[in-house]
Amino acid sequence: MASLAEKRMEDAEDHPIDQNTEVAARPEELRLLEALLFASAEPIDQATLAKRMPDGVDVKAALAQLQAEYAPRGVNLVRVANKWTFRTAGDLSWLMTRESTETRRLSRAAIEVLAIIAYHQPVTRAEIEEIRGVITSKGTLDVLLETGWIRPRGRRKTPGRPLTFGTTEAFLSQFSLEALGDLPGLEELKGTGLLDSRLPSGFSVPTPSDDVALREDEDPLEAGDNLELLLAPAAEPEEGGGS
Amino acid sequence: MASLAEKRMEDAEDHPIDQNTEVAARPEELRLLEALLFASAEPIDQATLAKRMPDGVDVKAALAQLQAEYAPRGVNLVRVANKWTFRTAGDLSWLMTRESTETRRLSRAAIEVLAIIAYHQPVTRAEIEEIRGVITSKGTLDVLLETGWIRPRGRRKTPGRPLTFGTTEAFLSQFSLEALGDLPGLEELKGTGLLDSRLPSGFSVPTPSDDVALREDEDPLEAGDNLELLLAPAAEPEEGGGS
Amino acid sequence: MTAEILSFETGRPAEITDGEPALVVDVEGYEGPLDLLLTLARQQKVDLAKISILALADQYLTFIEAARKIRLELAADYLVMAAWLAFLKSRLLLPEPATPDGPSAEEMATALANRLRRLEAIREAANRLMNRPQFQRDIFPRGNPETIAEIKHPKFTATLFDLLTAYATQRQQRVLATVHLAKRTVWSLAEARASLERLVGMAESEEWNCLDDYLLTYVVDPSQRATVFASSFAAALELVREGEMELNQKEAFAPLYFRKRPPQAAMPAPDMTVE
Repeated sequence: MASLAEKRMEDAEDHPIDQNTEVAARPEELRLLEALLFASAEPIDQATLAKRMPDGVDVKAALAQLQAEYAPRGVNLVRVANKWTFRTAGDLSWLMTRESTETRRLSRAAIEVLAIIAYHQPVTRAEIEEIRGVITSKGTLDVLLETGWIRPRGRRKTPGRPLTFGTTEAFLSQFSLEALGDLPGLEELKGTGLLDSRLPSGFSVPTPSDDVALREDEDPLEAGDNLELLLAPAAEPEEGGGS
Repeated sequence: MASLAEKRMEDAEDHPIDQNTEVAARPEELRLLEALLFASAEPIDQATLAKRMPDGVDVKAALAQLQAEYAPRGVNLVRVANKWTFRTAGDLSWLMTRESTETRRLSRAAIEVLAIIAYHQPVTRAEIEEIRGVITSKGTLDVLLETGWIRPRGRRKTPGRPLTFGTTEAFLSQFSLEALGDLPGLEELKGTGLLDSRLPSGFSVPTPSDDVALREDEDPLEAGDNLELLLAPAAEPEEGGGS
Repeated sequence: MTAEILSFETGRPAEITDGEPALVVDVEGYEGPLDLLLTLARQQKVDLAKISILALADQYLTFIEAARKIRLELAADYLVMAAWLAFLKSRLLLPEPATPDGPSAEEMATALANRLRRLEAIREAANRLMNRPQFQRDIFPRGNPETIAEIKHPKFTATLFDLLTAYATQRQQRVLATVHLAKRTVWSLAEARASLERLVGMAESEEWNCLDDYLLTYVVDPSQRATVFASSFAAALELVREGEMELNQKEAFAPLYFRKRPPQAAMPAPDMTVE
């Protein structure tokens, strides 16, 4: 390969660089072709392009020249199924994605489930439903898992070996808690007026703990445990019929 | 003596045209910019482009270079309402007729009213009528509002609090204007003092402004303002019997 | 949508060679009196700044006369302008009064000329605007734009307050709902008294019976024990006061006995204290 300096010398000779003269040298049909191809909603075949060109234009040669011109650019002239179209260069596909963050509020149901998991962890889906008195949809758990604030901890050593859920460190950081024990207890909840002070004596609020160590009645998750599959059956209980 | 690298940089700036040989020298950001701008149907502003560029890229300079590169081509890089977009070259409209969508013929009255709004904005209906010497029919304003090229801006702080009208970004885009200051003949008009709606022409020559910020003599539109209702009464002046 | 270039000359009368507006009686073609005046002014073929307003007024009035001769409906605007021009004309022809009230005739004429100039200027501007290459008519955007894929990263928001409120509300609702459903049946004093009266009446003899035993036969649900006992005790005291029955108890917290009061005078059992 020629050195850069040599190459530039050649360039200077072959291609009088002055912009204006270069412009004049560029055949008009290239302008027409690029305008047509740019504005067209679909790729165009050579015959159709030829019909729109002035007489005597070698469309094939012009397309080849245009293709060569655009080859190093961010936009390339490509032939797709024998039709021509402009496309952004393949190596720039990373540029063609836009990453955005959208702020979403958790649904009421999701917040409730999250709160129950926080206070009652490790807790199974059935236990959550027992406390809430309603079925928990798969979507709600999915959203909570997506937040990264809850995680499946293990499996309860009971028939069916249901998953147990707990909160994560991300949960603590989201709610500015130093430790899970900072969640207010019964008396504090009453003190803030969130709980009615006339609740029956049997009412208790557990002292929450997110200790990573499994409880006695918990088994570890198995390597092959697939969350999608784990959550799915319970979401369509009518299908499962048992297990 | 400048180093080779420097020399190449200079060359690239001075002579951006020849693709085949200049490839190596063409800065990558030009590829990125043309890919982004080509891909998008909508104009993009410089700040948005800058966000997608690698750090340290002088987006403004790169855009200027790209604009110069494409100026002689069939597709030009243009700035419309302060946003950048590729569009087919204006002189090739003869070629593009087949791409043309439905063309709406604006009436002579509508064109006149549009021009008055563009050059005199913010302007009230009464002021438009003062210039034209005739009542503006509701239909004319309706048609213009439908184009999306004009909008009611606010209300003039005068008795009756009449609506003020101005042009929109779609107007700039429609007529390929970078900003309102690019209106054809604006300078000459200002020179004559004829832009002042008061007669005889005074000393102050107002400059049209589509700045969304209201002028001192404008009040904002109210939430309940219903355009239909606002336009209707004046549209049937024969009923009112007055003014 | 695009705007079509429409010539302002469209539908206008051809240039009049002799200054005689022989055919120019179609008012339909004009956008009002100012438009008509501007057309007439152009026939003077001079700069509008130097136009003879007097001549223009004459032209206008001639036109209006011609239109009236063929009984053309003229909008009021045209007639108002005619009247004003006639007035202006007379002012221009007469010598200026020494102390003019309002604007002088010259000023009025200049004002009219300026209005015409302004209308012409805006029309010229409109023409130039419309002659610009228009979007989607002359110049086009990318016909087949590529989608910029959007990767959304949801960021969830919830506050500790939301969390605690949800928890407290949820738990409380469930608990209060439970209490509500299991609402205890309370024995009223009347119920207790009626029961005791039946018991006393049923007792064949005047033997002492243990109140607790009787109560237990009534009380199926242990949770009702307290209310039954309390009400029965209160009712028993009432019956004793009324002299219907007697109670005795060996010591504090010992079983309580009752019997129907014998017909004769009170005969307290030995070693027993009536509560």
